[in-house]
Parts: sequence; structure tokens; C-alpha cells
Amino acid sequence: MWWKLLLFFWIAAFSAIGILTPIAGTLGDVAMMGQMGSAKEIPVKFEIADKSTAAVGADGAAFVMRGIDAQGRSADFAFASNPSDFDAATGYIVQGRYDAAAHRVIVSKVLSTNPGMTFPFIPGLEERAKIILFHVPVSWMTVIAFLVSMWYGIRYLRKKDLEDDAKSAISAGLGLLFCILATTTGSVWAKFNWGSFWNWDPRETSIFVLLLVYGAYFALRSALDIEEKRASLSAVYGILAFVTVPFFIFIMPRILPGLHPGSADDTNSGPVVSSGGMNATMRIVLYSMLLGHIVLYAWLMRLRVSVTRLAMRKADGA
Amino acid sequence: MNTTDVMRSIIAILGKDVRSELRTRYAVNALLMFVVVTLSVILFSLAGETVARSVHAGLLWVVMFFAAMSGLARSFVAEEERGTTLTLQLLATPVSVYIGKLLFNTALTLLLNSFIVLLFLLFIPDFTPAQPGLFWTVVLLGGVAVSSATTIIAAIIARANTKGTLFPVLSFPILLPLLMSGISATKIAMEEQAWTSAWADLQLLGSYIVVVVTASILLFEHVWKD
Amino acid sequence: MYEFLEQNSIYVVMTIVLMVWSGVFLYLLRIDGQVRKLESKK
Amino acid sequence: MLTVKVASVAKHFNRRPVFADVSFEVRAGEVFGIVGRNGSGKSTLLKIIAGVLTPSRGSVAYELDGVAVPPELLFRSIGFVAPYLMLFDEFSAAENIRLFAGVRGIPCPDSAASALLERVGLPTDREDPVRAFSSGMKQRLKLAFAILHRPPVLLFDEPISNLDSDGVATVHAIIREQRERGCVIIATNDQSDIAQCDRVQAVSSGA
Repeated sequence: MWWKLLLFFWIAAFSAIGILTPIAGTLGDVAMMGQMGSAKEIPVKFEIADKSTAAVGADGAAFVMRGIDAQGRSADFAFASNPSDFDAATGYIVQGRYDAAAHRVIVSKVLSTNPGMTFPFIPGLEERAKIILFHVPVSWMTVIAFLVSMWYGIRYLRKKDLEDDAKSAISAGLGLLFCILATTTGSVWAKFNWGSFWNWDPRETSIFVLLLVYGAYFALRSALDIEEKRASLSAVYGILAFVTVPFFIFIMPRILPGLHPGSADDTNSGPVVSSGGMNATMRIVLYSMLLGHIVLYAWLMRLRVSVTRLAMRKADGA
Repeated sequence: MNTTDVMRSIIAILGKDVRSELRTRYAVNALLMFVVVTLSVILFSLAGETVARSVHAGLLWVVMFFAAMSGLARSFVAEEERGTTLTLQLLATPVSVYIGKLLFNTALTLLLNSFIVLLFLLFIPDFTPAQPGLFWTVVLLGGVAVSSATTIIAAIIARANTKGTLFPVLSFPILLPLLMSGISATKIAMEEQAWTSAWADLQLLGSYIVVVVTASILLFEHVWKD
Repeated sequence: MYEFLEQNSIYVVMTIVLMVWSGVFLYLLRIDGQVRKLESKK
Repeated sequence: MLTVKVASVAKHFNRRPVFADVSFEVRAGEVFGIVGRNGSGKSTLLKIIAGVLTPSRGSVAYELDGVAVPPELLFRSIGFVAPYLMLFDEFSAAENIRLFAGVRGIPCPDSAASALLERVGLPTDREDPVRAFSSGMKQRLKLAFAILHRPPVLLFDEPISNLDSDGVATVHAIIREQRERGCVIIATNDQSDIAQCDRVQAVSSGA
């Protein structure tokens, strides 16, 4: 029982951390935005380098302090007014933009004082980068559930135990659930990031194919009325789908150009998880979420298996 | 059981299917008519308009896919309907049956695909592949890939209740990787691009065939025997 | 609505989280229903 | 010498037992009968013995001179006749015979095919497809299908159905001859078939 509570708090806590942790860029990020000519202000995190030098700016700026970012680069930050909590502060997350001529960051708003953990700022993604913490675990579960389904399918073909077939079908059902969740969450996100709900990017195609495979798997199961036959034929189909679908999930998205990280024309990052856009904090939260989802999957699987087992026993006893 | 024995029974099963087809013309006549009908629908809808070559590649594959979907399930469904599945089980090993049927389906697909391409070349005026060599390679390799994947699915659905409707449902997701690379390679062949740009697609088609046939040989026994 | 969501993308993230959670919750409800049905058949 | 060992075989369909725990052993030279009412699973048991159906529990083993026959090669040691066994309708009788021989890899000159057709009492000169045959003639062709490769085991499911008295005599002659070569297992309810058997085992559903 205790682990179910732990699981609940684990996922809830990391979801909260994921949602509440602020996104903050470095001086490099804000300078890049400035160079691109964007008037957009971005959040920047820095530590105050030397409190004693902070003063009213010579050029009339209300308050200027020297700050060092996480990469050790330093610059002046020009505040619009004297921050009231300056005495207690060691650092800030501020919203601002880079003024190249004056070599300083013009601060429009103080977002937080003495910041703790932050997620990196990714141009064009910002807060939306946090989808990775929810969408990626669900997508992983889709594939893992499918793998488990195939594993039990193979076991059925070897041992002809109908319980293995039941497990295979249950795992496929869970996979379908996760697959639908991954598709819809991804699609909602795509609307706000890429501008449309569906773009037929290779990875979107691959998850669509996975949906079709699961659909076909259950269509086949419902078309077979003798249990033994249903078990072996659906196991064969599951295995067949698994040896062809990876062409999509792992090979095609990497050799074809696309929008997802890790596509062929994406030069700056590898596969999603090792992408350079994440810092240690984000990676820890992502892996914790993955772990939480795996345990959640195992729990749901166990629940369904015991329900099925009960139903079988009842049917046999009746 | 040595290889020559297996080869001999494969050839005998293939020969049986070919002679049966020649005698009854169940599949071939209907399929050729199907192709003619589909193509005429395309011609109606294109009437006088010029379409990009890449669209032609897509149209060609649509016709090839649906021709395969309507024709390739027959090999196993017919055995099941006539009740000769048991007879074949008692005559040969599952592997010989599978390979015999695979060869028959492949021959049928290649014949069908060549016929489709011929009609396209004759009746669609701007259907002119810039690289005929690559074009035919893709069409024939694609045909082999389609038949390799559909043969085992035909064997699966032959044992199910709703045979006809289930076939495209089960085939489509498994065929999609090959359809996509087939279409992309055909596009390259239609346009004046370098041969080498189709290399990744051709590799994908080749490895697809190897993977699917290997998996089918290993799994067929479980489909074939109750 | 669209513009609001686009400018406050944290809500987009929240929507996605909510969707994931409601999916899992519905699945749990289904299992719960199955268990109840089994128990009532005793 | 050949032995067929059926060890506590059970078969379920949708968790409902067709029959449970059938065990027997048939040795070369024997004719073994399986009797039981309609629906008792005689045909299912025969298919399991033929290796085309997997038992839910238990096993069937063939031993040839003390060496186990691998299950994938079982079809070479078995001749099977049953009402639900179908032949290739669109070919003539002789073509069917040549096809069987071809798939099995047995050389089959025209003379051998004619001899076999005569053996089961079919005309050797009919060119029309089997589709046009009467059910008795089809039954005779099934006999030819079973004995073509001279298998050590013959599995007969109601072998004399649709046959005239002449045909019944042919079946019984084949059974007698088979004693020299191996064994016969017959699933039947016909008294004249049972009279051919040395031993008889009853199967019944749920037993």
C-alpha cells in the first residue's frame, strides 16, 4: 500500500516542481535575442557580482548592478527603480532585453529574488518546453507497453498459456491509452508551437501508425471467437507490427527531415532526451517523471491482470 | 528433411497455385479490371489538368496499394474457404507453404504492378519518369515488399471471421513504412534528381523485405496450425 | 482565448498535464467498475 | 517398428473441455478404434494425433524404431482421410495425385498414378475436375491421398462414409494391408469398421 501513496506523491511532487520551476535564460540567451533584433523580453537569471558597486547609473538609469550568470559571464543590469529587497538579495530572475550599445540588460520586471532551481530558456519554446516532462514519459510508455505486449505474445506462442495472452492484450490496451494521450497532448502543444494541430512530421506520423496498429490489433481480436486462435494470431500480429513499426519510430524520424528534436535536419541536438536544451535540473525532473510513469504503468497493469484473473476464475467456477 | 525436398514442395505449391489461377482466373481477370476501373476514375478526375509529377507518384502507389489489398488476400482465403488448409497441412511443412504462397503473391504483384505502370505510361500524358531505371527498380522492389508483408497478414485474416474488411485494416499500418519510402523514391525517379538521393529509400525497402520475410518464416507456423 | 493561451503558455502546459491525468483517472475508474461488477456477482 | 503414444491429451475450446485426459498407445500391426457419440471430440482427437491441432494439455509422440519423429516431419509419416478433408477441386483426379506426389517430393510417373487410381477404384481416364465428382468418388480420391506416400500411420475419420459396398471392401482391404506396414487409427461409429479393430477406446466430452 505504501508504494501507491509514494507513487502518487512522487508524480504529484515532480509535476508540481516541473510546473512551478521558473524558466530563466543566461546572458548568452538575452544577448542572442538582442542580436536577432527581437524586442521580446526574456527572463534572465543572475547573481549579484559585487553589491558595493551597485548604484544609480551615470546615464540616468535608476539602478545598475553587475551580475554574473550561470555560465560565468557578467554584464550590467539596469533596473527601472531601486529594488526594495536589495539588501537581502544575492541574485534575481528579471525580465529584460539586451541593449548592445550600452552593453547592459534593461530590466522591466523583477520576477523573483534569490532564485533556486530554474529550467533553461529555449528560444521559441519558453514555458512550452515543459511539455517534455509530461509528453515524453507518456510517449515512452506507449512503446514500453507495446514491447511488454509483444513479450507476452512471444511467451504465449511458446507456452500456450492463456494468461500470457490476457497480459498481452491488457498491456496493448494500456499502450493504446498512453498512445491516445501522447497524440492529443502533442497535438494541443503543436497548435501553440508549430501553428497547427497536425503537421505530418515523421514523429507524428509514427505515433499515428502506432495508433493504427493498436486499433488493428483490437479489431483482429474482436474478429476471432476461439480464444486459443485469438491468442496466437494476435500475438503474431503484435510481433509483426513490432518488427516493422520501429522502422518508423526509430529509423524514419532520424533519416527524414522534421520538426521534432533529433530529426535529420536538426543539427544541434541528438535524440530528445540527450538534447542540449536541458540542464541538470530539468533532466532530473524528466527522469523522475519517467520512473513515476513506469511504476504507474506497472500498477495499472497489475490491477487489470488481477481483475482479469478474478473474472477468469469466476467464469471457470460458474 | 533436406533443402532439395523443401525446394521441390515449394515449387509444387507455387505450381499448383499458378495452374489453379490459370484455370479459374479468379484473381487475375478481376484484378486487371479493377486496375482499369481505378485508372479510369483517375483519368476522369484529372481530365485535361496537368498535375505535378510528385502527385503522379502518389497516385501510382494508391492504385498499386488498393490493387494489392483487393487481390493478395485470396491465396490463403481461398484455401480456407475450400477447406484445403488441412490438406496442405498434411502435405508440406509450414515453411514450404509460406514460401510457395509468397512466391505466388510476388509474381501476381509484379504482374499487376507492371500492368498498372504500363497503363499509366499509356494513358496519362505527362507521366514520364525522368529515370526509367530507378523507376522500375522502385516499382518492382516495392511490389516484392508489398507481397512479403501481405502474405502473412492474408494467412492471419484467412482464419478470422471478417476476412475482407480486416485485410486492409491489418495491412495498412504494417505497409505504411514501405508506402512512404516507395512514394518518396518514386518521386525522385520521376524528377531529375540524382540516383543517389533515393539510396536511403531503397535501403529501407530492402531491409523491410528482409525483416518481414524473416519474421514471417519464424511466425507462420503459429498462424498456420491451430 | 487562443491569444491568451499563446501568451501564457504555462496554461498550455497545464492543459496537457490535465489531459494526461484525466486519461489515467478514467482508466482507473474503468478498473474500479470492473472490480465492483465482479464483487457484486458473488 | 513404429509406436504412437498418446499421453493424457486434453483439448479445450474457449476454456470448455472437449475431452480430458485421453491416453493410449498404438503399436505397429495394430488397428485401433476411437468411438464416441457425435460431438465427443473424435475428430478433434484425430487432428491432434495428426499434429495439425495442438493439444491444450498432454502430448502425442511418434517413435520409429525407438527414435522420436520430429513433429515438423510428422506429415510424412501420416495418411489422413476425413469428411472435412478437401481436395483441390479445380484439378482432375490424376492431377490431384500428381500434385500430392509433387509436394511430397515423390516421383510419380503416369503409370504409378493410374495404378493408385485403380487401387481405390477410380477410372483412370477422367479428365474433368474433381468438382464434378460424386461424394463417393471424392472419398475414394481421399483414400488415394492417404496411401500415396505409403505412410506408417493411417488416420481414418469415418473412412466409409458415402462409399458403396465395393468401396467399403477397398477401405477394409487397405486397413488389412496397413498391418504389414504400420498401424491404423480409426475414428468411427460404424460396426463394420469397429469389426476391423483390435482395440477400441471410447472418448466422451468432459471425461
